[in-house]
Amino acid sequence: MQMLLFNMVVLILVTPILLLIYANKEPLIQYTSQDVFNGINFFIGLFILISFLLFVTTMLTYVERRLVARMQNRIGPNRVGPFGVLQGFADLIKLITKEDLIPTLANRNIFSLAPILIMSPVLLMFAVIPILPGFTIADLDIGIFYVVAITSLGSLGVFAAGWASNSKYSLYGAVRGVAQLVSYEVPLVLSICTIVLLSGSLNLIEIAEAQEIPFILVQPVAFLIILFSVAAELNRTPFDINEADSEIVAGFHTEYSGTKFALIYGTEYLAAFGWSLVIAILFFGHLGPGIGGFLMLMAKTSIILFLFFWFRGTWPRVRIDQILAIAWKIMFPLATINIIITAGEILFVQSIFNINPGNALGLQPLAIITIINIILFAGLLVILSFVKGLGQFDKGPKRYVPDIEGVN
Amino acid sequence: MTLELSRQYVVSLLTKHFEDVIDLDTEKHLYIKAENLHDVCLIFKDEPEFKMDMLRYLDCVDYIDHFELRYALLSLSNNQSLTFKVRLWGRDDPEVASVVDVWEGANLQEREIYDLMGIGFINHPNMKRIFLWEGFPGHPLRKDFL
Amino acid sequence: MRIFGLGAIKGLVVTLKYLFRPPFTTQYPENKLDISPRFRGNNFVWYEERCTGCSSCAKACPLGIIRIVTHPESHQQVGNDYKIDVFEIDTGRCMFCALCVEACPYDALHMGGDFEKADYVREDLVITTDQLREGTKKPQTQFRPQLEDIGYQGEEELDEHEAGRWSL
Amino acid sequence: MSQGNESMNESEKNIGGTESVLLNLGPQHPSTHGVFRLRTLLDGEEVVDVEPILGYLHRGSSKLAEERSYTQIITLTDRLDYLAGMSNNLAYISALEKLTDVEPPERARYLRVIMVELMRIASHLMGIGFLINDLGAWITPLMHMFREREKILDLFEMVCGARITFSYMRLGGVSHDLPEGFEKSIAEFLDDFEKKIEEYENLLLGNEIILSRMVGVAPLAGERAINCSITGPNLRASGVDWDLRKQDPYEIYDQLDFSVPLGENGDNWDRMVVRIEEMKESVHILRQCMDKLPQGPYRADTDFFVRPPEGEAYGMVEAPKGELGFYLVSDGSIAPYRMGIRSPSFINLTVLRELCVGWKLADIIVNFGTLDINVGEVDR
Repeated sequence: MQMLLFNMVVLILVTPILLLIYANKEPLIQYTSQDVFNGINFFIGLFILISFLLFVTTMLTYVERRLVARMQNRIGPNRVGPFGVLQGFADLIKLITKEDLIPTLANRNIFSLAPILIMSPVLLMFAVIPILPGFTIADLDIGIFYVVAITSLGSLGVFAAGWASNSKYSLYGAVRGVAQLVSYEVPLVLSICTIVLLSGSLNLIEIAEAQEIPFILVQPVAFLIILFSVAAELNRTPFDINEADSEIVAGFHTEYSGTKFALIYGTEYLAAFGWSLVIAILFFGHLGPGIGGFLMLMAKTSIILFLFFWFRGTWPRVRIDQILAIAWKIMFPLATINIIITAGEILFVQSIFNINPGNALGLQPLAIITIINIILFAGLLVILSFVKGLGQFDKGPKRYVPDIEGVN
Repeated sequence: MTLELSRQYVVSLLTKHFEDVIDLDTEKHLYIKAENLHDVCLIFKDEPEFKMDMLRYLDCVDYIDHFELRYALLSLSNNQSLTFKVRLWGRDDPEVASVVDVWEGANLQEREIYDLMGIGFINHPNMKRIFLWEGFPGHPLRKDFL
Repeated sequence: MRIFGLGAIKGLVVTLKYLFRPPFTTQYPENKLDISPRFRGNNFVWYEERCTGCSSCAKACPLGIIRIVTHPESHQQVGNDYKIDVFEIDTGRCMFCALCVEACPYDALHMGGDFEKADYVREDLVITTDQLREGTKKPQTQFRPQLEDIGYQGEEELDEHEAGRWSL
Repeated sequence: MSQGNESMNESEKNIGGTESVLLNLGPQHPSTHGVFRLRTLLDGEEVVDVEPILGYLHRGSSKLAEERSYTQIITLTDRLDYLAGMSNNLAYISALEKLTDVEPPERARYLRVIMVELMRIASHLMGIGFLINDLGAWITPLMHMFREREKILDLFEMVCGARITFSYMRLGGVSHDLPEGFEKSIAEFLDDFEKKIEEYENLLLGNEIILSRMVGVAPLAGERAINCSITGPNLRASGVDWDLRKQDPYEIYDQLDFSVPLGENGDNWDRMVVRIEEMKESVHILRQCMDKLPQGPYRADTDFFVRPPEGEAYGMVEAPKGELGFYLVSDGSIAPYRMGIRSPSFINLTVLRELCVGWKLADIIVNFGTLDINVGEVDR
């Protein structure tokens, strides 16, 4: 019970304090809606946001289970509440009321701290995401940079959890997780750079507003690289090796139970939601105004979330060496080449349409870039088809047939 | 159909290579002397008439005064099979040469027989119990185990 | 030539199709699957009138869970020699192989179609003589081809005259 | 060569300057297909040594058989490979029929083949399903395969009244004739199943992730497989054309037209594809059997408590996991003097170490899955 209280208190206190610290540094912050952040309104806004996030997290566990169940010919959870929608809350209550086990040989302090270390960066990430325009907690000019920076702190929590559990399975999960996170940061950031180049801003709202054509069409390669890098960062299929249930039981959270497990488990879905929001903002066109814009954004986010659930319901996972090879041998060069090509294209259209560097590109320049990029993307798929181990799989002729005499 | 090599045929071929390996030659079964087991197995495996490239099944029966090991061999190349037996006398630590270096398929089967029947296999790479734990009293498939 | 990614997308299409199909599973306590008339279930059906106390079933049982106590006394059943005092089946250890039903020469013991018997105490799993006497008589057609010949589906109750190969 | 344990004893040995890790996979582990333990020595992710530790499900079937009558032993055989009870029944009965010289009627032989081939489909479905599950595909392919297996089990329930522990075969025949409506049900199932196989191929065979995980991983050469007494689909995946149904036909397999699918390298991919191809062949066999199914008695007249003459017999069938044989020694009494079981799962484990060493930790699970063992049969 003490642990539970401790967790809750830290969770509720740490996040706003950190945010306040960030929010009070004058040069970094520009408020879009000043009155929201004045005095008590700030806390009300924060409370609404966090409640919303926890609600979404709990519902996502239910949604994933239902969706994947239908892909598997099953019904899925349908007992708690109408159509089982309260299943997530039932699970949450069950997990919170469970005994909080700490292995005897575990490092108690780090073991208890790790779930918070895992959860906090993900919560902090939502500070800059314009879920509702005008309701952003901190409308940073370096919004996307902040997201990338703060979420990479999560690997610290993963490693702390794996190490402190004092279990070999956990350690394997932690080591795998860190190797994977470190590898996939690179192509992720490089691909985000292409988006930044195109939009000429690091601010999430400005990136969204720069999309005369949705960037998913302008940058299909960057979209795929970001999609799979995020899948790797979220430990989702096909890159869920650090909690590979068939190999290392549950990876870094093998030894966790009760509230701490709920935190880790919830973080997985919260992070999925957060990153899906970011991808939706980066790639799926303008943010609309008001409630309509909010619903539109949620719809776009659901598409990305559905992709993650869909992958999980269909694909197996990749081996550790293959994961690292994909990151460093394919995604990293691709992202680098992509950034160079995009820069060239931007210079090209700027010179044609006489756009000053730093200004957003208009509709026609983006259309030209789109056409070039889609052609290049098709070419890329053809090239990848010839890569051994990706599109080509050799089957050497090594047949041994004994000479069978007098058969039949 | 897999051809079951007849007893007389096997004996006539074996006598080409060895003088005295037949322990007992009854109506139904061919018994090889335990001390010659390994050499005979090599002949069975390598000679083109036999070419028994697979040890199909190895089993053991406890006849109170002796144990009978039954080696069922199979030749995939010639599609023929061959069965012979080895008798081991005495109940305290009977031992026989291992055939793991001839057919590796014998590895786990010999361990199983060691575990459940208590027959030691000399030169087996890993002669320890397989199903039961070390220190289990007795060998369950023996007739005197209760 | 295989296009990179096409195979993985084919798989995705398969799962997407299933998203819009009705699930194959049924919700157990509300909906139950139909069981076959030959189903080897728990509710053993025993006709005391047909039973001679010959203990064929007890001998055939691989686990020895059928307990029969008889004493010589004239009785209405076929053999007319023994009166059955106790006929118990310990279903806690029963594996429902139906060897007892196969062995019964007088068609006195039949399998039942029940699969929902659970208890807190092992002793409660023993079907006692009284329970067998008074239980519902819905025999399954396991090893009883004569019941299949009359088109019996294991649904209605049969009395001792109908269940056997010949009536008493 | 050695099944090795010299290196296992030196777990302190430093490899490449780092300490190697001794990891126990099992006995309680999500992907050990039962209670099975793998003691693995790992250098980082790389496998240095693997030792299977068995016996957690050891029930002593051979010893139990020594005090049961021949008919009662049928119920024991159901529980060996509990995913393929019919094949176990048939293997035991074939040994018993060799011992007693009982000839089953023609219809019984057909019924046996029908049941065994249905069982083969069900067992292979489980083998592939759990394999893909081990690969990490949550449980989607597994659930799709469970669905088809469920239909097969429904067919079995129609015929013999049980879904797992069938006890269907009897000395000189089978215990039940086909029920009314079985022909229609099985025809519907087969038509549907052919489409479902296509769907499985779409779901699995093209997937680049599965390809990259399985092609070329843990190859097993044909000579080596034979030397290690590997049988069944694992042997055929190595390209060795050996199927008891062809090479030593039992029951009515010599009258049926079917082919034996072969692999090339014996890698994980081949081991999976051979199983899928075998399911197609089984469908083909089942159709022929249903067409040719003769009328007549389904069971010879035999005693319930049979007393075979003194002697011994070895009967074997091509079970889904490999060559399943029963070795019966009779002393003329009501129960066998000794019952030996050649269990394919157990003997196929001989190569497990060889397949795993040098590959990654994740590959152990896949190699183990493609060997398709069943712990009920390994430990007996």
